Amino acid sequence: MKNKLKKLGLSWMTFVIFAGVSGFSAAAFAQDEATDTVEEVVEEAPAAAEPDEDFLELAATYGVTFDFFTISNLWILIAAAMVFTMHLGFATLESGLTQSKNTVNVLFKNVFIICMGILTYALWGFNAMYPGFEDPASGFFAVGSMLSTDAYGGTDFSYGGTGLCMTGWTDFIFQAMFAATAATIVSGAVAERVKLYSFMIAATLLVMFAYPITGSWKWGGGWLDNMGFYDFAGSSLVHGFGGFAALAAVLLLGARRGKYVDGKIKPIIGHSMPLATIGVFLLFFGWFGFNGGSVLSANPEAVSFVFVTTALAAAAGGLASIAVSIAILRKPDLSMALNGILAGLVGITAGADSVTLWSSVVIGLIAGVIVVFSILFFDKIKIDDPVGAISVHGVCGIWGTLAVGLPFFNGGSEDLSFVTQLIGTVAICLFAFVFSFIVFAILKFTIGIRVSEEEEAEGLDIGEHGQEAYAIKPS
Amino acid sequence: MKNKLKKLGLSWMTFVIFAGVSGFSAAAFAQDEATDTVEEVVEEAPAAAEPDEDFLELAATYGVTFDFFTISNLWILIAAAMVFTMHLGFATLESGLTQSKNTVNVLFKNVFIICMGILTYALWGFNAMYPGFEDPASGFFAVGSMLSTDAYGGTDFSYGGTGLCMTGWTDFIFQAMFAATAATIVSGAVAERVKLYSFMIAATLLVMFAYPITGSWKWGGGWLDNMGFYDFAGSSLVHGFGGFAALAAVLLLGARRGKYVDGKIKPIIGHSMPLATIGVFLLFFGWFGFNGGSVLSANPEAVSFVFVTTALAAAAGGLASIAVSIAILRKPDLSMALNGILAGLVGITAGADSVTLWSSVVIGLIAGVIVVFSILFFDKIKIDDPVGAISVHGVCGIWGTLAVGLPFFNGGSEDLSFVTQLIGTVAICLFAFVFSFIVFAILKFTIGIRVSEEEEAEGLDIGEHGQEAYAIKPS
Amino acid sequence: MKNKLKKLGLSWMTFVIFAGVSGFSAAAFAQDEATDTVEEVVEEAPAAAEPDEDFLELAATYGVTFDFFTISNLWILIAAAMVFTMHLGFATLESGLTQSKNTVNVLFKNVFIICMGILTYALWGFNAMYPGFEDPASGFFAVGSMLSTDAYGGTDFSYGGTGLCMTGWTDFIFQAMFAATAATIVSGAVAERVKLYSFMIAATLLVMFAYPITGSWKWGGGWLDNMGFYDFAGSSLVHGFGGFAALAAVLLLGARRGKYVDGKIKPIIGHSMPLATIGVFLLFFGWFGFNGGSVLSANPEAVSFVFVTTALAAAAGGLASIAVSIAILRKPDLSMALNGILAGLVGITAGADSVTLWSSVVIGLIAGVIVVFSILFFDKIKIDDPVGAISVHGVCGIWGTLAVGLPFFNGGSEDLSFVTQLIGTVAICLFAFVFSFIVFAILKFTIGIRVSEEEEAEGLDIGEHGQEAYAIKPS
Amino acid sequence: MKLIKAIIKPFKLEEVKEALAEIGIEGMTVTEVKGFGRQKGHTEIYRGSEYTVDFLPKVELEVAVSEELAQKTVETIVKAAKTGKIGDGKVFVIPVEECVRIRTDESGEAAL
Amino acid sequence: MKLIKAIIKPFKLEEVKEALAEIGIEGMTVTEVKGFGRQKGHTEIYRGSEYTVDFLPKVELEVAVSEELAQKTVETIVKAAKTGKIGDGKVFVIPVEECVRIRTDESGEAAL
Amino acid sequence: MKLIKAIIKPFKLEEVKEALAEIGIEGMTVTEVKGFGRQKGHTEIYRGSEYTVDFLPKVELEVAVSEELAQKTVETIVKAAKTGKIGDGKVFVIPVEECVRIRTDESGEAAL
Ligand SMILES: Nc1ncnc2c1ncn2[C@@H]1O[C@H](COP(=O)(O)OP(=O)(O)O)[C@@H](O)[C@H]1O
Ligand SMILES: Nc1ncnc2c1ncn2[C@@H]1O[C@H](COP(=O)(O)OP(=O)(O)O)[C@@H](O)[C@H]1O
Ligand SMILES: Nc1ncnc2c1ncn2[C@@H]1O[C@H](COP(=O)(O)OP(=O)(O)O)[C@@H](O)[C@H]1O
Repeated sequence: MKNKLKKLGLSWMTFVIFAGVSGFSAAAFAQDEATDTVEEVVEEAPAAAEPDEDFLELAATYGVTFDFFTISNLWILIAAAMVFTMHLGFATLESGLTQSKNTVNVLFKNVFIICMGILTYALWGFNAMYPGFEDPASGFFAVGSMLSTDAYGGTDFSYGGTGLCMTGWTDFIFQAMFAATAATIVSGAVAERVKLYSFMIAATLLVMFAYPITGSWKWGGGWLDNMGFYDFAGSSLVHGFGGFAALAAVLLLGARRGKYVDGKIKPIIGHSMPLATIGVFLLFFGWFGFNGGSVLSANPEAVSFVFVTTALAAAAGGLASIAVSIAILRKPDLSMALNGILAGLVGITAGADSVTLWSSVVIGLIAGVIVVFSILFFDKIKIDDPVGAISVHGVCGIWGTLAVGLPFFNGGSEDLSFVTQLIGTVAICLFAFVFSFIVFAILKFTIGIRVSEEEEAEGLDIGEHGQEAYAIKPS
Repeated sequence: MKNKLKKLGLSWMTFVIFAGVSGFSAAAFAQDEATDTVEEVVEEAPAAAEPDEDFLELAATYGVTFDFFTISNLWILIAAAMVFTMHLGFATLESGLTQSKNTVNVLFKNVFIICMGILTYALWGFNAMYPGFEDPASGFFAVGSMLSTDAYGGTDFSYGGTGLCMTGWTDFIFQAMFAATAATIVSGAVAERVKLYSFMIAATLLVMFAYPITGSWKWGGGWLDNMGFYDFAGSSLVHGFGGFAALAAVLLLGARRGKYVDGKIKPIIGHSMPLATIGVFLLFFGWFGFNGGSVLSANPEAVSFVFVTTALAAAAGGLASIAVSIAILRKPDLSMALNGILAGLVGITAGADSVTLWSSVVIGLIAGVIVVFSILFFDKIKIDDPVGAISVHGVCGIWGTLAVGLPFFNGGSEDLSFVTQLIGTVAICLFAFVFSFIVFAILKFTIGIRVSEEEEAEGLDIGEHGQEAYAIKPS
Repeated sequence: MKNKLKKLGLSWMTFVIFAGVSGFSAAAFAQDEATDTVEEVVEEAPAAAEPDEDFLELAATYGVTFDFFTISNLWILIAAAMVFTMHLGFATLESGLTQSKNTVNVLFKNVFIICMGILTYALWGFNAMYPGFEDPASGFFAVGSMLSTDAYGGTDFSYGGTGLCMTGWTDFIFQAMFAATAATIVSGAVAERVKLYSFMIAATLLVMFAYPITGSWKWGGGWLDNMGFYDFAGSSLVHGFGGFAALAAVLLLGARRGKYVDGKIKPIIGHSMPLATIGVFLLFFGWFGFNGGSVLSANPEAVSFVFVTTALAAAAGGLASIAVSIAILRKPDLSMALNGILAGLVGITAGADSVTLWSSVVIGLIAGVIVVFSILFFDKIKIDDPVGAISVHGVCGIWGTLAVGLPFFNGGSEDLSFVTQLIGTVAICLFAFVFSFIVFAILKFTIGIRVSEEEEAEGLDIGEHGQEAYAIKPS
Repeated sequence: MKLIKAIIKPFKLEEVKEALAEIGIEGMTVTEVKGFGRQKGHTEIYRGSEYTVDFLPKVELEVAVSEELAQKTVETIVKAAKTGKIGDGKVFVIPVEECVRIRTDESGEAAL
Repeated sequence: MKLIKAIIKPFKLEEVKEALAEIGIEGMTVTEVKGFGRQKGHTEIYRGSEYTVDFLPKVELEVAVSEELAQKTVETIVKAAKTGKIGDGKVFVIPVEECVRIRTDESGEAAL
Repeated sequence: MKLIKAIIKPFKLEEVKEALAEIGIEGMTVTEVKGFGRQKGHTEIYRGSEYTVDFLPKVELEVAVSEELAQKTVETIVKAAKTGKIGDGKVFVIPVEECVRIRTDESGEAAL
């Protein structure tokens, strides 16, 4: 920091401006009038700290909004760290709901995804997703490129302004944490049978190229944004995208052996409910950052409202799934309760800031009902999704996006239209589906996407990694 | 946000006021004097960002305290998310300290509690707990009601002011995260034998009705508050409440079969120490939000002091329990160390902001000693509490509340009185006990509160949920 | 708070100063000119909240930097809580990578370390580490002492100023969370064979006395700082220190029985990959607080840049280790991927704020490669480190510290010199090694540092604690 | 010598162990197993699909005893493990030709 | 009576169970075991060191049957568990001298 | 044929396995079990209440061998598993009437 200060040639004048900005000169007037008493007070109170140079420089840069900018920037960074914990949530949820012989494989994929996601987003995705389309109306695809800075630490301070309220670095890291989510969703749906390297290739292509494209349509100011499509934190852009990319993969991959035998569904039971539960609680926690951070500032009203709608929808989703599982499955099913919470969270993501208070509850309740029936439905048509990712993210992602367009939920806002919402969510999910289908199809006919029957039977942990998750080799 | 801005008819005048508030006009004076040099500087430094409309509106609303309000509001929201993780902490701690055949049941109860807690608190509890008693001296019970807003996003901005420093949404979500805790504490104590549906009913009544009542006595400005009772973050109001509600339930429920046989105590060993340890670390983490957030602003001195006392008491509690377990149990007992940390945390909760620095250590040490003897004591009198919830939350909750009233700890503050503390903690714990006793008694004589002997033997996972926590059905 | 306010005799004059500071008087001018319109606006917008007395006092104390101070202080507190979660990360990582018969022991050590670390740091370490050396050039060892305050809540508000931007409490708690890390690193390396009480003694001496000494050399303004040595968040001061203290312990302790038999390496496989993975994700999460908090303010550019370099290095480290494990070990090894992420994190810690953007990726990549070869190397020379702590923290700690001195990475900064970096890292690691060697040697020849052959065979859980981690006593 | 192999309900283990101790048997080996038998047909649901939980947790006890004690041992186990409900389990008696105590090399009944 | 002890690949359990059900066998006890046999030599690497994963997960089935059914049971298991690949496992037939159903005290073949 | 059933201390497994390999035995099945025997009486404390940890972790080895090898196998196991301390375990020899290799349908000693 020291060097930079010198380079900037911070002069006394900056101080004067700053002092003015913050009312120091005004304070001086006041002091003229009441010097004695002031000194009295100062004796008792600790001395007001001298502002240091770094601070002055920063404040001078941002002007009057400096503190608000700083708070907002900090919040988005913390939100990014919270979204990061969602990757641990996915890792534990997915490994909990699958068999112990595939646990290393599930964990490995999640570890890979977050590492790959951050790097490819820096190399290409971020700049592809926020391109600043010249003509938004025709903004379909942007070319990505590496993050760049002229010099050490350099990112344009004016990057955010008070509208965005964060530095470029903050914007990048927050968005990067989202980026890998799409691949993680796919990971769960294809678990227990997908070839590791094929998955790694497909996941990379999805995160690096496909996700930024649909992202740019809305968040990059592209054609959907131009059209009035609304998706606050990504019911469609993140979850619908992931869910439908997963659906394409599962269609090409087929069900796990032994899941559908002689026309009957034979459940393959997850090996650890504590792991699955840890996963969902962490996802719930991270979602406060996911939705709360998507406010893109620390605006007190907006952030707190988003926290409330997020929590209410999640709670409602959980309760609805519990109720439905008791009603139609005759037993309170923990795994359904967990999926219900996630359904509520996915459902509220599109409108967490714009639906009315109690709408968030209704959206969550409906999502919690939908998800149970959706899981039953996909199982009935023999689409094998070990963790329910297609239902939770795909189906409830669409539900959430559409709900924002319904006057009942959005309080009759004139800016939101059901038709536009429908166009947007269909476009995004379709693109994800087609892209994923093409990628997995190419992989299927080249290096293959499914492990051998034998490997599937013995488990991917030994097959792909030569490692067991729970070594019991006594020693 | 756009809509609202328009509705508010933000005029140029607001800008002027705002500019004044923040000293823009003063800055202008300064500029007159030194225009040239200023321009020089500006060339080098990035241009000061233009404040956008949203920001101006917000700042105009809050006036000079806008940034402090924003920081404080953000902190309480983050604290709420941290308190949320405590529910995961409870879920893992409780399932770790119980048998694997009841794990799904323990996890399910915790998932249910957080969902139910948030919703019922929105429906009734929050407004019952913060009623604004007309006559505090007679404030005993307030009527709850649904959270409400006139329109989208509407909560009165002036809700918090600089005293409370948060929006109504923030206040709600922070308090909602606390609310469910009482039920979670009960959950641990009644584990491995309580009927699921009976527990769900009792937990709902506790969280929805009972907890807000005692809460309002102090935090809602009721009779205890009026009397000078002090309970910073809830040693009594949250933990004592939960612990004594648990005691009533356990008395009616009886011990687990096989725990006390022929007058001898036969420990039923928890099935996973890693889960229990994860639980306690998460609770410790969440407690920084629990206590730190209870400052209700980002006041640097108060929040940082609370962090320090919280951490010191927890550490002291852990070390004390380790020492006691080595001394009297002859072995360093991990589960006692874990309980010791929690004991320290519960103990410091009432006075985290008001005891002296080293008092926090002493309070923690004593809590860590108390908890071991309390656990031994309850076992001796055959009150079977699988996770030690009554000792940790009930007994140490009382200890913490009383400690605040001792001059030795509070530095001789004139505002705090031991007798008042005693009255308060007894009133709260007694109310919780009686309410819980009545509810569980009614349930006992209607639908029953205990699973059949057979189900208890086979495990509640299969009995209540038809699900195993660790499926090993090989496939 | 009320009492204090009275004591401070907050007078009207304070208000005037404050008003001036914040430009209230300037606002008054503006109002004169446009009173009518203002009233109009005020009717529509909610009334600007009245600043309360607490706020005024605080603002008067800090002057113009109050809000920035508050944000920064809050950030460091949150960062401290995030660093706290790293202890859970270590606990789960270490227990996951060791055998189930030693799990209680591993967990217990981690629980003990955090409790002991916080308390000893309050008793001695903090004041020893930040001594304010009179003559920095000769600042080698400082005498510690208890944290102290004159009265309740008292810590000098001017403690931080805008340079440090936090209260003394905040400084303490943030540093305290770091302090225990050194011992935790040792814990992993000596796992599965070290005598519990000997470890507890050694860990206490390391954390209480040794760590603050090397810490003071740089962060306390001692001779290394004076020399221009740079270690942003502790690649050497925390990780190198821990890694080399671990090396000394392992040398004296010897390998686990059965690890090296007849000149061949027989891996002893960790018992739970999910636990290990949870550990690494939590460490990654906590590292955002570790590095991000080390900015010691909420400076938007610096904190966000540090988040980005931290994440990029971790991701690069993970991918590099995956690539290397595929290349030379023929299989994608999950445990190596996990170590790779940690290697990247340790590597970037010294220069997270001062290397160039893409340097962070290169530093992470190289760390991810180094760590695999280092683990192989230590195994080859029969230095048995169950979790790879020496390689991850020791070797990559040195790498990270040196990297900061290379012009290629630091963008040619004139303030950073490779030779100084080398001197610093060697001095720190050597001191840690020698101190640890002496302590463990004394223990070895007195009470012994290694459990009996029999106990090692049966497991330390039963031997040291009389407790099993996974009780399966059916009941 | 005989090896008595008993499959019992897990929560009965403690009682059986104590009953055996009373007749002087102090050694046994216990395995957690899954049992499949008449006690089945309880259909459960996992994520919406029905399945039969047919592998129920049981405990398998192996006790090696002398010829004379065999009958008594079987009776003791049966008595202690009985709940009268389906799924109580079975006891099998298997011939053992030789037995060695590893620690002492003792063999035959002395090794039990 | 015989105790048929079969060590099979875990994923074959369901098929074997169903095949046994078809020949009227409805009781069995299952244990998760680790098998060591010809199917080995697949060297793995843990943190850089080679080792042989020689203990592979297997499932051990214990089925007590009457003399008459023994042969048929063995054949049924062999048929259902076969993949033809190394590591398919073994079936052992062990004499059982007595059998008691704990619930009813029935003994002999009636207890099966 | 005989089935050699040995209950040993877990950390001895590797040595026993290697000793068996040396005498040409390459197949065995291993189960994690809990043993109860003379090696008991070590009272532990859980949350303040005393209890006897009487079920200690052991490993059960099942090795099917030909008549001739039986004696040798027992001796080898006993030798390799011995620590001389209490709790070393037992070896039982149980008659096996038939043995089939699932993969090949081979039976008798050829199947071992
Ligand atoms: N033929 C058999 N061979 C081996 N084990 C059996 C057999 N039949 C039953 N078992 C074991 O005995 C347990 C109880 O048997 P089950 O038929 O359910 O009830 P019951 O013992 O009351 O007849 C089963 O779970 C299984 O472990
Ligand atoms: N002699 C033996 N005694 C006991 N179990 C054996 C024996 N030989 C093999 N097994 C068990 O059978 C399983 C399969 O044997 P293996 O030799 O690998 O292949 P295959 O059955 O095709 O000959 C082993 O994993 C082991 O559990
Ligand atoms: N009668 C028995 N039947 C079956 N297993 C036994 C018997 N006696 C001992 N065992 C097994 O052998 C193990 C060791 O026996 P123990 O009596 O503790 O020591 P030792 O082998 O030195 O006599 C026990 O833990 C148990 O698993």
